Amino acid sequence: MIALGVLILILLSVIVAPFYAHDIAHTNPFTSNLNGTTVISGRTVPVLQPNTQGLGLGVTPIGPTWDFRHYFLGADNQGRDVFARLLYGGRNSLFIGTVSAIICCGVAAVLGMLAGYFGGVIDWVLSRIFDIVWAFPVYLLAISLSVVLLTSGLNLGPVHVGPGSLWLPIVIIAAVYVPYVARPVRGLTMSLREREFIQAAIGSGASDWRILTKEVLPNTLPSVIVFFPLMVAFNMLTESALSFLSIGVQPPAASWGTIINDGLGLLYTRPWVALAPGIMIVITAVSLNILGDGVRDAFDPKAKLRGAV
Amino acid sequence: MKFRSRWLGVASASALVAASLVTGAMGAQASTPSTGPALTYQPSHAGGTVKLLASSAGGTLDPQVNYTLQYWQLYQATYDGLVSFRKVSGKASFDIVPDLAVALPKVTNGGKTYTFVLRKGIKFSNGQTVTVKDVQASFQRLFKVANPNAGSWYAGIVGASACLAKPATCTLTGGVVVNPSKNIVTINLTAPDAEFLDQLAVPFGSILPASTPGHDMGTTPIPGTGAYMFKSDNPNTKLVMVRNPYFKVWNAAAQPQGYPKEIDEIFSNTVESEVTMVENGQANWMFDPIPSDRLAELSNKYASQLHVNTLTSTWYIAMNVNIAPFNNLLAREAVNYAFDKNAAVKLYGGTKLASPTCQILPPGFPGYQPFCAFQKGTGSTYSGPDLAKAKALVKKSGTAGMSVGVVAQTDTVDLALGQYLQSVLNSIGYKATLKPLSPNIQFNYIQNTNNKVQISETQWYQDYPAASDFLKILLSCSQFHPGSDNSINISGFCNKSLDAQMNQAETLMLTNPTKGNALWAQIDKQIMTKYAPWVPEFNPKLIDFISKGTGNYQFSKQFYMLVDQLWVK
Amino acid sequence: MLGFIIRRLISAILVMFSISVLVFLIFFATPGVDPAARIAGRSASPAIIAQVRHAFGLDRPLPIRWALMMDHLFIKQDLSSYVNIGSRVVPQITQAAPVTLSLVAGAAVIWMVIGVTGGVIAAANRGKFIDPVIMFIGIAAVSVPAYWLGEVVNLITQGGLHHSIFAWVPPSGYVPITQSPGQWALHLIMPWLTLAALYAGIYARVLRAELVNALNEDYVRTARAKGLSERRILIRHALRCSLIPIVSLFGLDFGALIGGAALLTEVVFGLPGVGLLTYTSLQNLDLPVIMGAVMYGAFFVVLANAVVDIAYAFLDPRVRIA
Amino acid sequence: MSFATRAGVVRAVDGLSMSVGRGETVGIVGESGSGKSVSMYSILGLLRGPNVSIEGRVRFNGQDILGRPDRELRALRGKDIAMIFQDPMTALTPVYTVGWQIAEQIRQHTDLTKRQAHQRAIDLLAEVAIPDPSRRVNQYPHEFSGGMRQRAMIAMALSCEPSLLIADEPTTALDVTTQAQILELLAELQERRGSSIVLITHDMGVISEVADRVVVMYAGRPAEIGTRQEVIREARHPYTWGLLGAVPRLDSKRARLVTIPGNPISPLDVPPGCAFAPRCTYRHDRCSDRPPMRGTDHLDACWLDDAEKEQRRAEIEEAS
Repeated sequence: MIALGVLILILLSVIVAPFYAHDIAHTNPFTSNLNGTTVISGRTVPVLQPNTQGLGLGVTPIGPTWDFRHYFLGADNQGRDVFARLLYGGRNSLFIGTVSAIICCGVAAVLGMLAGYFGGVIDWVLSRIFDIVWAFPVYLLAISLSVVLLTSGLNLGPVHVGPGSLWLPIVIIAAVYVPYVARPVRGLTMSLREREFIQAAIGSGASDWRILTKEVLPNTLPSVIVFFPLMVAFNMLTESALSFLSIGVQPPAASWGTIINDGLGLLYTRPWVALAPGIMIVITAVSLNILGDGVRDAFDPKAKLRGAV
Repeated sequence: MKFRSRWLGVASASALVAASLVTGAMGAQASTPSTGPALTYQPSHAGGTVKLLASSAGGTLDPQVNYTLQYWQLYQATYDGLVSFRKVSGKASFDIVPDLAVALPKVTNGGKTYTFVLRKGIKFSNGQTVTVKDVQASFQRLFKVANPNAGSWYAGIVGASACLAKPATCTLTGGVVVNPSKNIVTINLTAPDAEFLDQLAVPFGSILPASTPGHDMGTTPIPGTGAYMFKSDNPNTKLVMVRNPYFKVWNAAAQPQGYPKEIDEIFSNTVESEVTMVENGQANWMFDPIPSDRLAELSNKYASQLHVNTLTSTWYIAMNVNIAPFNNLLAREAVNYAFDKNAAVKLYGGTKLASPTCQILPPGFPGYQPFCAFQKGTGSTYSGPDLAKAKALVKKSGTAGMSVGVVAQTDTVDLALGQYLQSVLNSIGYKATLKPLSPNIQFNYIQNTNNKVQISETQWYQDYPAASDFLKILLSCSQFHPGSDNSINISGFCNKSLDAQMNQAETLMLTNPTKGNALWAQIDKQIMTKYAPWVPEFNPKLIDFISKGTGNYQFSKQFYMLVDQLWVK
Repeated sequence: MLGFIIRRLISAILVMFSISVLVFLIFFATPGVDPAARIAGRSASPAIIAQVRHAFGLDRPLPIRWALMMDHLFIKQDLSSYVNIGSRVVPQITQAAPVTLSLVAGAAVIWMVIGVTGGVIAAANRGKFIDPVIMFIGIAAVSVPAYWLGEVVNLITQGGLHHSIFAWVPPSGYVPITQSPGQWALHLIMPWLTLAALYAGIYARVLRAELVNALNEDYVRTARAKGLSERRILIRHALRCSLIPIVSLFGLDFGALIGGAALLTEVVFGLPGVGLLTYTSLQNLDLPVIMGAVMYGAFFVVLANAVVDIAYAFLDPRVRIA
Repeated sequence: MSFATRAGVVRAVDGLSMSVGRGETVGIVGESGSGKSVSMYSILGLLRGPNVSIEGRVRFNGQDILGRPDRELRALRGKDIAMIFQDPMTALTPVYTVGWQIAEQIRQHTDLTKRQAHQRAIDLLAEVAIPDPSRRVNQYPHEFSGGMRQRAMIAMALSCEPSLLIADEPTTALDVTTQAQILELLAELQERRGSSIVLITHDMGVISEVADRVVVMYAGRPAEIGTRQEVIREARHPYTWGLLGAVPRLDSKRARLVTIPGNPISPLDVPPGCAFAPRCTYRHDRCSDRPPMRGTDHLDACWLDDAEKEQRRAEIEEAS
């Protein structure tokens, strides 16, 4: 319950991101603000502060003001308001996590059901594909795909996804986790197929399509639903890792992972830039995991999904 | 020359020296600056191990193949050519001095024949004596191992075309002629070349044992003649150099005695940890640029261990003048007006580390005449951006609303500049996206016209202080090769009349450097004000951070810090 | 048994073959990567580029190039990098592997000890205060991105506190165990803990669930009726049975980590292991190294699968017969 | 005793009072969920967890053992009081050999060495008529058939010569022939060793064969207690009648089994009065109060007066 509350709170806060940026902080978190200034206790100070000591090398963005009206968590090296970016970044992180989980669970359910229901060649081909994806450690596969697709973009027939698009990480993350969900669904479908009611439906001459949608789907759906919150958490963590390696969400768009990456160069001087998004990821993932446990208890106490992380 | 990536060009003697060489070639013997300054050796500081840090290895260890600053810095202590750059601090480091040759060569036959007398009694680190046969074999090997510049610099040697066609059987007959009894090497060129000695003084011109196999030796060390020799090379952990047991000083200006007993270059560190290790005295020096967030800390706490050196280099934005929107002059001018060079300086580390520039040639360069075309004010120094004007120009050009892809490298500073550029482009009415690529790829990627790069972040470090090194190499028609990864004229800028002026300036340099440089200055100004293919950003400086107690920091303009001269004792 | 091994072998070869083809195709479909031009160097003349192209077999049809690459990688073992010219792929991997092995083995010991202890304590105290506390810590550990945790560890140990309580923490990097076992461990302790956190969380949670299931089994009731102590029942009966799934999980995780999945930890702590090698080669689009590293990784994953199957047979007498 | 569950406190066993004499066999019978097993588990402290509370008194050899520290109970369990469980498939730890598991119990309660315990395990297996015991002793439970597993369980239970053996549905999971063999084995062993047996079952047929005295339980409460003769021949409680009717008898001429209407009630909603009332054909107004156990040796908890019980029973026998 607390977990759900926290999630809703995070969701609300990222929803109000534009309002916050526009009406409270008066900042555009996607535009560099290298020559910007802000007012702190009556004094106008530059957002990027030149070093005046020693040899005078280096320029450091201002640190946290702990004042919600401007630079609550300080600025990044482009002079942008970190807190505003944090809220916007949450939108992308949650969006990518959720949408890729939907795609992943959807695709996996379909493939798993097809493989489990039809068996034979279809099953063999799909299972081998799962094996291959499985033999690739998840992160390596995701990174390989990201590096390549970031260079070329993704062309799926008529659909072209540009290198900077959010859909790139979504598709990649969804794809790499498909076997993790598809395998259990396949197993479940195979055991369902042996059950009387399906055999009866087959015997009565119902079409495969009808059996799959009317009989198999309703019985596999609960276990897929059980996977869902955990999948969102995994996908969000994967997205953040890709973005951290700067092969996920592309600038100036932000996600929590990209902000951590931005903060890396400032780790020792302005640690909040990297700390804050990490804390947000942890809180969100913890809530999702707890929620996932709850959903599992409610739906299917025996289901087990293992972290591939 | 690229600083961080694998590309490195030749550093040449100053234009003046080059000119005098050619003059000398017309009959007289070249003046011999071999008696100039050299480092004096202080034996009390000898010993110890120097630990150098780098985030990654620099590639093959073969001096006739490797083209990185990272390893050229080490080759200065391990290999020798017939001639070499003077191993000292300061401007004199661009002088060419005799190395394995007794003296600078006699140039005859209208600048086409170079005659070297090889020193006697010098031994390779495997104990073999250096002979003229080794010299001849080394030149042949340049073609056998497909030296990157075999087809350009060394193509002028007689017999080179046959070698290029059939490298395996390269003999350079008539090109490199040796006389073992008199210890003389004669090199014949097909045409006079003012820069030939420079091309021999770089590591490509290293003399290696004749027995060295005719293929890239990779990580297998090849014996050399320097004060040190490579002992082992593991690209994932470290490279080890130890003293060459057969080394005796013959010309301290060319190959001085080194101090440390051993020099290690340790790889696979993160840049952050490199800083920490040097701070804590666990290593002596780091190769990689200091991350910007550590700069303030270092400059306040470790000021005495930082060495800031001026480099003649320009960081710039290359706009592709052949595809939309930057095939439109107004659009290019707009970006020049909009991009705030002062902001870019901040991203590089502040005004102490870089100064904004509006032109191609860096300050202090031959032919440098300050001017600033696109800015808020009117002076010859940069005063600030004019966003309103930029927006108006974009509107006028009819390119507003177009999509623009910015290609930058993934390292911190370049990426930050890329992000800023993207933000600027968006603010003047384009739809900009950013494509960060690994430093290893980006430089080739932006050169190849097949990749349709519209605008990119890049930089150029001088090969040698001659205006042609910037203007001709980066912006002449001959350097533009559509569809090739090796098309250094990234903007694809080609103007026949400017090309003619460049050729004229080059010829002038041989006879009247003052007039020649004046013409280069004019070309610099014309290219920027009339065509604006670039947005020049700033001229950076180089910082070396050495650990406490590391002594005798010497900065050669050619090879940068002289690693073998460091004191750790 | 022989049939089992042969079946395993065939499926492993099939998987690795597919991966090699996949990697090969992906990378040759990527624009902007002409290895010949990169190898030849700047301002290389067309003749030089052609020579390089021919020398590297880049002018042959793709299937032949694939076969050549496999030949150089597996049979001649002299495949070399396109970026670090002359640097051979196989030695690069064999040098990186001990680093990864050191990292993963150390972390595995830590996570097994913490995970198993945590899981056992939680299961033994289910319903009491300590159980949800351990489980929450477990969830938190699973939810922390490893790379971020690594950065936070760096911030703490290398930043402000480096000059006081964390002065003993060396800078990141790797010291071979053959060179100095003490320094080896000292350099790896933080990476170990960072990598172990996630898995300790997973294992504690999985083990607790298994143990709670086991403690409801009839054989536990039998053991109680025999008059055994709770401790003995938990350890010798419930844990012994629950460890079977844990061990199989461990095998798969260990295989994947050795195969390169510890990449983020290696990146953050600058450990020159297989993960870092793969990542750098991917960034450089250095196909030979990518190919070598991915093959290596896939090999360990496939191997781990096989080992787990065999280990199962040893651990679970029910499988041994069947 | 009661369980606290999410749905509220459950009284699993309520008001049970019984005794087992030396060498005697007491059968506890009832449908599943009637609290038969739970009552025995609670005696031995096998039910644990903070949600369980047990009230009452358990005396063994004159000593009160309920609520004793687990350590003391442990010394009792497996040594003086041993148990055999219903499902021999799952009641043995799958990853240890049968011999190991028997030896474990022996070593827990005696000072025998590993080797001696192992030998003892072989002897015990022989005693329960497992062929080739020296080979079988090193096999795993899954290599045993169901009946053999149950024999192994019995061997284990007997390993420390307990004075009380609690057999929890020992034959339910077995086929009829094996059932008979196991019961025979139990009877034989009891005769030989003179230990007392509590036999928990839902099968009146089993009871009628081996029990000296019988306790009939319903919804955690005793319904009827008496000697085998009394309960089987002169059953007084309508529930017992139902159970008896549910025994298929070959000698019976009746066409179909008399079954008890409805399902056993959930322990969660035991009515305030007579627990059996909702399913009872003879329920009347008094049944809204809880009936006490009435009688001297032959006890029962039913509000019907004796005459009426007699009459109803006769009617049922007539009908069958």
